[in-house]
Order: sequence, then C-alpha cells, then structure tokens
Amino acid sequence: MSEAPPAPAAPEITAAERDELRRHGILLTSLEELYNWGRSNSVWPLQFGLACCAIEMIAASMARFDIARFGSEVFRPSPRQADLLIVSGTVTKKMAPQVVRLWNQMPEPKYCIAMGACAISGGPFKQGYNVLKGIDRFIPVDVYIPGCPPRPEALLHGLMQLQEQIRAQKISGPEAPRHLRPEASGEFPVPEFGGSDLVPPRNPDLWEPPTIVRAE
Amino acid sequence: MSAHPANALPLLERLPVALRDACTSWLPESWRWLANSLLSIVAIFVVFATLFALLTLAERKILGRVQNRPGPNRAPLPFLGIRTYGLAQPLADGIKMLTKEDIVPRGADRVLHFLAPVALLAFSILTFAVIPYGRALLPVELDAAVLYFFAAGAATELAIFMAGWASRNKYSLLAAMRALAQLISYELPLLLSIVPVVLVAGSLSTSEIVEQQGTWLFGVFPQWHVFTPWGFAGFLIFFVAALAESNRSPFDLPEAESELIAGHLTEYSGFKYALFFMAEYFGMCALSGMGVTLFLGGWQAPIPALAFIPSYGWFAAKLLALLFVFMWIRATFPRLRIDQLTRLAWKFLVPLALVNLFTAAFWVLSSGWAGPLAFARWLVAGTLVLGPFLVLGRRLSAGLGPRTYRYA
Amino acid sequence: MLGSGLLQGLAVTAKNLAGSFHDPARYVTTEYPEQRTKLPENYRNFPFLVHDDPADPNGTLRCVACQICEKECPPQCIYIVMERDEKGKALRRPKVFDLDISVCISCQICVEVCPFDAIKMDQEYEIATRNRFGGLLLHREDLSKSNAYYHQIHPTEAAGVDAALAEQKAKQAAAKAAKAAPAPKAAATTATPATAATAQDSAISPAPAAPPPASAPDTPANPAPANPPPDA
Amino acid sequence: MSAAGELAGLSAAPGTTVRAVNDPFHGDLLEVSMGPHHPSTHGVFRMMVTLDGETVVKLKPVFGYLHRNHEKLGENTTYLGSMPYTDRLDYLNSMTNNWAYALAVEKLSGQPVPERAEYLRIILAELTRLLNHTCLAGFLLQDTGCSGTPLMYAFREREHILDLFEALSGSRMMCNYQRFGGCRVDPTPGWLAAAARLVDGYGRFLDEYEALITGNEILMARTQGVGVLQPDLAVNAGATGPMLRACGVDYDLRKVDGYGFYPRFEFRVPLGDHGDTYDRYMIRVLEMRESIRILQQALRDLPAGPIIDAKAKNRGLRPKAGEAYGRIEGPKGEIGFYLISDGGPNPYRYRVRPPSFINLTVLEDMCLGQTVADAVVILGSVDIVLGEVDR
Amino acid sequence: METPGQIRDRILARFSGAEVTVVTNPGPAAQHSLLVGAAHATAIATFLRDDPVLQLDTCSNVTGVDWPGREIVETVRQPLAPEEDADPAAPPGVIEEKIKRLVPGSLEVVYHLYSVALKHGPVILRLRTADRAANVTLPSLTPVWRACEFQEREVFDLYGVKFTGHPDLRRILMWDEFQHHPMRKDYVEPDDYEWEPTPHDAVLTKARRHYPAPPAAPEEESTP
Repeated sequence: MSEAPPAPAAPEITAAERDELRRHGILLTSLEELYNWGRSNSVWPLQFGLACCAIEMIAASMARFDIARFGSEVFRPSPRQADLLIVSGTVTKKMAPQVVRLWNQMPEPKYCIAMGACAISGGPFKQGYNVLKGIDRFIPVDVYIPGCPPRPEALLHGLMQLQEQIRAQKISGPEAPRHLRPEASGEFPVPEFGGSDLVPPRNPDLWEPPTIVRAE
Repeated sequence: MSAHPANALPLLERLPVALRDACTSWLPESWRWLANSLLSIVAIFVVFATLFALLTLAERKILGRVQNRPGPNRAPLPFLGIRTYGLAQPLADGIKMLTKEDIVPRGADRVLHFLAPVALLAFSILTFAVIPYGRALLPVELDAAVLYFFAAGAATELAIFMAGWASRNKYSLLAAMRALAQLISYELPLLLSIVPVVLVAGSLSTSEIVEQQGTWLFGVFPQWHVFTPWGFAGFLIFFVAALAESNRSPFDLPEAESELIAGHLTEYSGFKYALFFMAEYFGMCALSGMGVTLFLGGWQAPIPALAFIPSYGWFAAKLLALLFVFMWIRATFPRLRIDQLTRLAWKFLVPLALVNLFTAAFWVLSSGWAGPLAFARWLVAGTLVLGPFLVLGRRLSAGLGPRTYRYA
Repeated sequence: MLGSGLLQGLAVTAKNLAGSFHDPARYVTTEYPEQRTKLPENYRNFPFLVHDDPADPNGTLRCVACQICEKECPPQCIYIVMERDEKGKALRRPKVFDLDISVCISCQICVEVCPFDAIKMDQEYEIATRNRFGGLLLHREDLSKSNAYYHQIHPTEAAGVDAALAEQKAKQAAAKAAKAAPAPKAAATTATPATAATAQDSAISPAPAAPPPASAPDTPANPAPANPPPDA
Repeated sequence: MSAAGELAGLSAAPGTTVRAVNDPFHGDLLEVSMGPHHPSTHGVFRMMVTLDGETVVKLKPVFGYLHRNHEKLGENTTYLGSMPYTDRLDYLNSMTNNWAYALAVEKLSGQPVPERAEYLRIILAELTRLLNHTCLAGFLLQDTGCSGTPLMYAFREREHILDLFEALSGSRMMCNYQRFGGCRVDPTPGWLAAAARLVDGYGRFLDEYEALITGNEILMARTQGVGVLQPDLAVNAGATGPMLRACGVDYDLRKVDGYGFYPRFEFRVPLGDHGDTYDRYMIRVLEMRESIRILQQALRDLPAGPIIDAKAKNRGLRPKAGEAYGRIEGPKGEIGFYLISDGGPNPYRYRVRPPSFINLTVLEDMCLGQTVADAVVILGSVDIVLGEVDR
Repeated sequence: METPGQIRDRILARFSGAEVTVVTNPGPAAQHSLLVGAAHATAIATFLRDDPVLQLDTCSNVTGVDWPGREIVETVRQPLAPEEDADPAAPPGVIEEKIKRLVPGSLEVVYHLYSVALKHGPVILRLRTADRAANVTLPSLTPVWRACEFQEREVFDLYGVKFTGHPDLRRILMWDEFQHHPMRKDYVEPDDYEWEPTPHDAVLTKARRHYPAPPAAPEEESTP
C-alpha cells in the first residue's frame, strides 16, 4: 500500500500513473476515514471499575451525562468485546497482574484511559506499599484524565480526546497505530508477585523513568 | 411464493413480487424459480439485516428514553459530519466489529468456536422462510410451515451450547448448561401454546392461518386469534416462551451479565460476536413474526377501512410493536433464576397451555352457539382460561409476596 | 394476582418513556460538551496561585513560599523552592512552585492553611491529556492566574478575601504610621472569610438567592469569630 | 434456603467440608473464580466459588485488590491530613466517614462541637444515607439482572444529592467537609431551601421506585428466602447496619449510642423478620423514609450559631497521649475509627473499623446452598464498597 | 455497665491464676481496657460473651498495634528495707532511681467488645505477644466471635501475629508470596519511586539512587 498523499512524483512516473496513484490515495484516505470514523464512534469500554473513579465512570454512563450519546454506553463485561480499558481507580500491586491480563485479553484495536490520579501516578496513595505508581508502568495509556475523581464531564472530555486521536490515525506508514504494525505486539508481559514487590516492578520496554529535571 | 392470483391485487400490494418478477423475467422459465428464490433470500436478508441494525439502535434509544436520557445521538455520518440523531451508530459499530481482531482462546475447539455463530445465524435465518410477510409475500409455502419453523428455531439453542462448550471457559460452560435447560423447558410451552391455533385453524400452513383471521365481527372487530379467550392465553404463553427462546430479558440467563460475565459470548470477539448479536435479533424478529402470524392476524388490517395500506405494512407495524414490547420488558424486569425459570415453564406455562388446549377444543365445539349462548361460550372459555391462571399463579408464587415490617 | 407487580413496573417505565419527551424531570441529560452544568461557586478542582497584576503574573504572586501548604498537603503534591538573591537572602517568593495534578486530590487543605490567600481552588476540569509528564506537572507559570479570574470563578469568596486583604493593608499602614509593634505576624492570622455564602445557591436553587450572611467564617484551620479580629 | 440456615452454625462456615472437586461418583465440581474483574462484585472483590451444578457448595472471599494502605498512610499523615483520605474509604459516603473520623478525633482530644454543626452533620449524614441506600437499591437490582433502569433512576436522584454536596463542600464525592470541632462550610439559606425541596420530593421518588420494582414478582422470587441470615450468627459475626436489622435485631447506633443530637429526633428503626435479601432491600427503603423524617426535622429546627468550635484546632493538632474509639451508624453499618495518640502530630495507630468488610464475614454462610445467581444478589445486598473493605 | 476494674475482679474471681490488668487511658476518651494474658484469653472471652450481666455478644473491632522495642528512662521507687527498730507507723523510706531500660517490643491486639442484647460497651481487651520476632503467637478469639475471623487474618497479614485456633489463617490483603508485615513500624517499603514529578525529601533521596549522577539541572528562568 502506498502512502495516503501521493509521494512527490519521481521522473519515471507518468501522468497516468500519478493519477492512478492519486485515486489510490483517495480511496485509501476514504477507507482510512471510514475505518477511523467507525472505530471512533463505537468505543465500547470494558465494564471494569477499580475504585472511587469507577463510581464517576458509572455516573458518566447515567442519565445526567449519558456516555451513550457517544455510542459508548455498551459497557461490555467481557474483555473480548471491549475496545477501551478505563483504568478507573487505584491499581494495587495485587491487582496489577489482573489488569495487564485483562488488557492482553482485549482484541486489537484497543485503547486505555487512565482515569484519575491513582491510575496515573498512584495519586494520594502513591506512598502506599501496595499501590502501583501508575498503570503506564505496565500498559500503554492513550489518555490521562487527572482529578480525584475527575468529574463525569472530564471523562467525557477524555473520551472525546481519544476519539480525536483515533480519527487522526493513519492506517499505513510508520505512524500507524500499534495494531496495524505487524511487529508490534498487543500482548504485554504480566508481572508476577514477588516477596516484597511485583517482579518486574515495571515493564522496561514500555516505561522508562524520566530524568529528574529539578532546580534546587 | 404463494400462488395468489397476483393480478387481482392492487399495485402496492403486488409491488415487491412485481419487482422480483421484473428482475427475473429475462431468464428462461426453467431458471426463473431459482433466481426468484435467490432474490427472495437476498431480499429477506437485506431487509432483516437493516432491521437488525435499526433495532440495535432502537433498543439503545428506547432504553435511553426509559432511563431519561437520549441514547446514542452523536455519531455523525461518515465523510459528511452531519449528526442524524445517531442513525449512523449501527454502521460505526458494524465497521468496528468487522475490523476487530478475532481471538480464539488457546485450548478452545477452533472448529466449533467458529461454527457456533455461523450455525446460529443460519438456523435463525431459516425460520424466516415460512412467515407470511404480506398477502403475496410468503417465501416458501409449506404445508407444515409451523412445524418447520419451530424445528429450525429450536436448533439455535444448540448453537449456543456449541459456543459455550467450544470456548473452554467456565462461564461459557455454565451458560451452555443453562441454555440447554432453557431450551428443553421452553420448547414445550412454546409448542403447546400454538397447538390451539392449529386446532382451530385446522392447518399447519401459516398462510392459511392468516387467511382465517381475515374476518371482522360487525365489520369492525378483527377476528384475530388473540381476541378469543384461548387465543389470548395462548398468545401470552407464546410470548413468555418466545422471550425465553430468544434469550431476552427476563430470561437472558445464558448471557446473564451480572452472573456469568457474558455467558456463552464471553470468549467471542469481533465479527463472531456481531454474528451472535445478529442472530439474537433475528431470532427475536422471527418469533415475533410468528406470533403476529398466529395470534395477531398476520398481515391483516385491524379494520377493513384500513385495508388499503398494503398488507406487508400491517405486518411490519405489528412486528415492530411486538419488538417494542420485547425492549420495553427488557428495560423493566430483573432476571429470573435458572430453577425459577424451569419451574415457571413446567409448573405454570405447560399446565396452562394444556388447559388452554381444552379451552380451544371447547371453542371449536361450541362454534355454533349463538345469541345468549354466545355469551355463555365466552363465559365458559374465559373461566377455563382465568381459573387455572389464578390457581396456578397462586401456587407458583406461594410464600412470596409483599411484607409488612415492624419498627423497634 | 400474579403479574400485577410486573404490570405496575411496566407502567412506570412507560411513564418515563413518554415523560422523556415532555417532562424535564424525566429527561435529565446535559448534553456535554454543547451544554454544561453550571458549576457551583464552591466547586473545586486543583489549586492555582493568585497574582495581583496581570502585567506581571510571576512577580505579583501572593505566595511567599512559606511552604506551609507543601507540608500540609496530604498527598504531598506541592514542591516549593524559595527564591533567594545572590547573598542567599530569602526573597519571599517562590522560585519553583510545582504542583503535580496527577497526584493532587483537590482536598482544599492547601487553601485552608494558606495565611496569605495566595493559593485558591480552580474550576477547570477539561485537562485530559496524552502527555503524562509534561501535561500534568504544573509549574508556577501555569498556576499563576489573576485575581480577576479568581473573582470570576468564586465571586463571593474573592470579594471577602479582597476585603480582608484591604483591611489588613490599611491596618499595616496604620501600624506603620503609629510605629507600633510589627503587624505582619498578627495580620497573617486574619481570617479568610473563606468559602462563600451565596456560593452554594447559584447552581441549585432557581429561587432568588438569599442575601449572603454578613460573614461566614469557616476556615477551620483558623476558626476566626464572626466579628473581625480584635486588632483590626 | 434452609440449607444456609443449617449451615449457619458457628463452626460450620470456615472449615465446611465439601466434596472433592474431582469426584468420580457424583460428577465433578466446578471451581469458578468470580472477580476481581466481574460485573457484579462491586469493584475488585473476588469470590472463589465451588459449584455443584449451579449450587454453591463453597465460597471463599478473596480481598486485597484495593488494599491501598489507608491505615499506614494515616499513621504517616497529620490528623487533618487523613480527613480527605477518609472520603476515599467508602467513596459513596464521604460525609459519614468524615463524621466518624471527626468524632473519633474529638473523643481523643476532648473537643466539643457546636449545636449548629451537630445539626449539619445529621443533615449531611442522613442525605448520605439516602444517597447510599438509593444507590444500593440500584446496584442490587442491577445484580438481579435489570438492564440499568432502576440504577439509572437511582443515580438520577443521587445526582440531585450530589449537587447539594457539591454546592456545599465543593466536590461531588470527596466532600472533606467535617472538621474536628465542627464543619467547614456554613450552608446558606438558599442551600437549605434546596435541601428541603429535595427532601420533600424524595418520598415521591421512592414511591415511584417502589412501584417500579418492590412489587415485582420476579424480584420477590429472586430475593425472598434467599441468603437467610440468622440473628444470633449475625450478632456474633459482627454484622451491623441494615444487614443486622434485617434479621430483626434492634441495634441502631443512632439510638444506642445517641451520638450527635440523634436523641432529639423522632424516628423509628425498621426491623425485618426473615433476614433474607428482600428484607435487606426493604429495610433500606424503609430507612430512607425515616431519614426523610429526620431530615425534615433537622432542616426545620436547624439552630443558628457558629459551625465550628472557637477553640477547635485542626492544623497541627497534637492530642494528648491516649486512645479513643469513635463510631457512628454509617449507611453500611457501624463505621468506627480507633486512634492511638502518642502526643505527636500523627496518630500512632489509625485503624478503621470497616462495616462492609466485617459484614462479609457471613457471606459464605448466606450463600451456601444457593445458586450462583443468588450469590451475586446476596453479595449485592450486603452492600460493600471495596475502598472500605480493603482500605 | 460495670467498670473495667469490676470486670477484672469478676474475671479474677472466676479464673484463678489469670492475668488481667486494667490499662488506663489517660486521654479524654477515658476508654480503659483490660490487658489479658494469653493463657486464659479464650476462656475469659467466652466468659465475657456468656456472662448474663455483660453479654458481650459481638466483637466490633480487632486492631493490631505494633510497639517496637524502645529505650525508656524510668524512675523506679523502691521501698527501703524497713529497719529493725523503726516506728512501724512511719511511712517506709523510698529511694528513687532513674534507670535506662530497654522495653522489649510487642505486638498488641485490641478487641472492642459490645453487647447488642444489652446495648452497652465497649469493653476493650488487649492481648500482647511476648516479643516481635519469635514469640508472636496469641490465641484466636474467632471461635468465640466470628467477627474476628477476617480481622484476625488482617492482623496476621499486616502485623504477623499468629493466632492459634484460627480456622483459616492466611494472608488476606497482601498476596500469599509477600514476605513482610507492612503495618509494623519498622517495615521498609519497596523502592519503586523511580521518578516523582514533585519529589519530597524522602522520595527524592530514593529517586536519586536510581540516578547516581543526576543530569545537571537547567537553571529555571528567574522572575524578573
């Protein structure tokens, strides 16, 4: 498949061929748009609540906020039918392997929203011995929604950001999303319980501690 | 298609058949029947697939409205970006489902895992063959159409069992067992509830049954079967059993979300899951269609004055009304437990259906009664229906009831 | 009779189905983002720093980098470094004021304990981001917002704060004039007539809001009596 | 039904012997792990269920999937700093958690509370009770298989209460409202009027809700006689709150301890006679109606005055060495805080007595002999919130 | 309800040789408690439950408390040995002595008992282990009050108190492979603060360990 916008014509390409390429490109672009349109308007979350934020997630699906308007009220209880993992609450170390397992069980294309302080960084509980300091140590997160808990509107806002992100995706080329690149796996190693921490405590391929940049 | 004298019908009524004939008229006579059949199949599939798409949307919208919210309404039309009250939602869901990764769990029976949704869909489509959609619209004229319908319909539960078994998941397995229990329990009342219709109509042919309901008392009241005591009872039993057969709330035990995750669907993703979903709606449509045919006068208009509206219009209206009730019930009721489900079938619906058989027999016997005797006929038949209902209902709900509470 | 309860339930759902088309009490959806619920004045979501002069947002921060909020913050999400001049003399303003909103729980304790009315609660909630580290660590520049903004989101509370500050300033001036004992320490305890009175009405009561009580002292960290501090 | 009763003996549950999982004579038992990801475990609770067909023969709860070290953090935080953390214990009911914690600290430090604050605490606690029981009714019905409708109606009303909380405290769920010696924000007349309107309209909502579901035959079939809990076992196992009262045991801390100003209010304590799931549901509905009465009285009689004691110290509180156990009747049962002070700024020991955790002690006793579908509903009727169970 | 002292006296009258002391609570709450020796704990608990006057039929709350060993300076008053010819009526002489003493640590379990039937309480029982390392065994009160079942498991999990007679003593909150008892005061939590955007001293120190040579911090632009 070619790139969506036709590459600058090399001299040996004739006009007819270029037309052909462009048509191809238009077709591809339309396909891409349709594909992205379909995915972005039918994001089914996994029915998976962890803690306080789960209540606001439920509230977002309730009448006042009605996540159904975005086509996302189909909270599927089985990860096999879900597109979106909303990590809604504190991920404890005891729970982390299950969350990664759930993520692995979801079919591609799949997305992850870290909802609330706990899911992003451990939040107020980050100093706890059993609290994972951010789910992005084990699975890739698409959108972070800060708040403790974020308002239901904030979740909707995050969902809209995710939709925008999906709409901007290319179905070919180097910046294609993970699920369209054959070399990228949607399966992530599940940590194991160790004597005093998870083993490993993070997925080194996915998360590197950033450098501390701090003026004293 | 049925052997109606096509030319006697008004144009609107003939239109679908005429269109089909126009499409195939250039073919040699010997090929034409095949082409006609294929066209009918395609037409039915297209119509019901569209209906399925709209029904999923309608269900989400109705659930939404019942729950004081709008339901899906934002998905814009592709390329245009115009919002159309969520009409594009099923399309988006379809595209997503089609492009979703298909996962077969390690250790699952790959063949069965694949076959289950296909078989389910195939069986549910088969049932569409014998439903008269209009005066001139009956895909296959069968003498034993009713028997055929229920034979094909019963096979769907087998597919659910296949799915549950092949998934190698404990929840799916539990769902499979539930599905079988449900199948065995509800096939009986379902069949028994339609025997009175067959008894009264004296035919197993669906078109014949509909034809017979095409009279009006005093030219106003339609003589549909549901407007007789036995027909009313039969319809209710049929409807309850149909809810159970199509695994709809409050009988959605195999899929019971709050207990078994997604039951037999737990391990299905992507397009296979969509097929299951489709088959569920097809089953619901088929059973509603049969209910309309047997009890609600099929494609007959409710009053003769409205007969100018084409018969398939009436059929569609009645079908949609029944489907609405399916959704309305889903929006309201909690789910039964498996033992209560079977008890409801064996201790309540089956005896009622049997008694209803006698009521129908009495109705046939007393068909000549007129004048005050006609009143007596209604009274007797009504008692025959209501009495057992009250007695059995009381026994069924023994020990249950509202309670009073004391205060400290 | 068996089934009466079922029919009753169906009637209720039917009533709601029909009601959703004409009865506002049975159609409660706020169609975010086109429509928004009006946030009550008291609503709080993440702190910000108040500055007095929009022309110089970082120079006129009220914050004096006393680090009380940093110490009291339950989840420890504030990090302050005081600015010092070449000689190491404290300049009483923050060189670094970092607030990690990926940790912050909007508990408002920093606001309660701040003696200088320098940190207040924001109402912004649309801050979902793809940038975990860059987007969620707010620096002094991001946090600094004008007093006018503060007035806009918490009008009643802000008016009270302004009055208290003006009073304090007047008192300081008077004290200076009289060359009395140094006032700032005492002034620090002047109550914030904090969370506003009418604040709660706006969102919930369609009825005309009651006039705000003269003052509503309720900062527990500093439970000032209803009347102004004695040294005022 | 009777099976659970027979098995409910004191010695029965922990070590109940069951058939081997692989049994050549009777067929195999099915071991199902429900949770921590399961739609009906109310979060990340997990039940190891052994099934004989659909019947539960063994059920072992597994905890800790939301163990976020609340108590350890409480020992490393100041007394005031723990207040927002209590919001996140039972995250549906932050107001009552706040109150229980404030009460414990006030006991520890001998801090009096002004009258208006006590009234406000009662108003907010009863609003919280309405909120919690409404949500529970919704979740319980969701567990019985309703397609969201009762839950939606419940949350519709919950939103109205949350609006009040938000207008008063600034946050929908994490109110952080109570302080040692009083409350944080004084409600305005407008807020009080809005609360009164809500309270007056709440009875109508309850009527409609009950019409929707209480008389529903399916619900009765699903809940009556299901998950019976014997009163003596309930008392011995420390069950509290509506769960205990559904067994017919008259024990409501609002009456027993008479904390706050509850003795000034006229209300009744509904009691169940069967101790089954239906009773647990109905007791909550009836309690809501009593809460409405309390609220009406409290809103009518709310005295003027300060909302926090003039001498109250919150920041930098260092109570004298000692210990105190303070408890209140939370919506889920007895929520208590046990604090040991060594005179420092942080509690030496900070312990939460979580009602829903202890109420789960009898879960297995209630579920044995029932079907797997019942186990889900019984769990729903216990009314757990994992933030509190695992802390 | 009886005072803790009265209860102690009745217990001592009933069980000879039992160790029961009243632990006074100096705080304003004045909830005094009974420190019970492990040997008779189960019998005493059963007595408290079944005694018609007390009827402490429910155990509301079970708490573990860690008292690490610490050095205290205490004043010991010792009566002088009375001299032979002293006036017997005179108060005996006392010598005061300040001694440094290492108080061995112990793990304590606190039970809050209430009576649902008689609506009174709390009676607070305390049980102490001999030390914090080897002798951490206490009798379980779960056979007396089922309410203790999960709470004692929790104390076992977080404090490491081993309850004999508990029907199902496993870890409850942490995973089974976990090796520590995290609520103990000397527990060192795993070092997993690799990077914190707003580090505090302790956290920052930890984080530094991951960066032996932290990158030179760029100077923040100073405010004009």
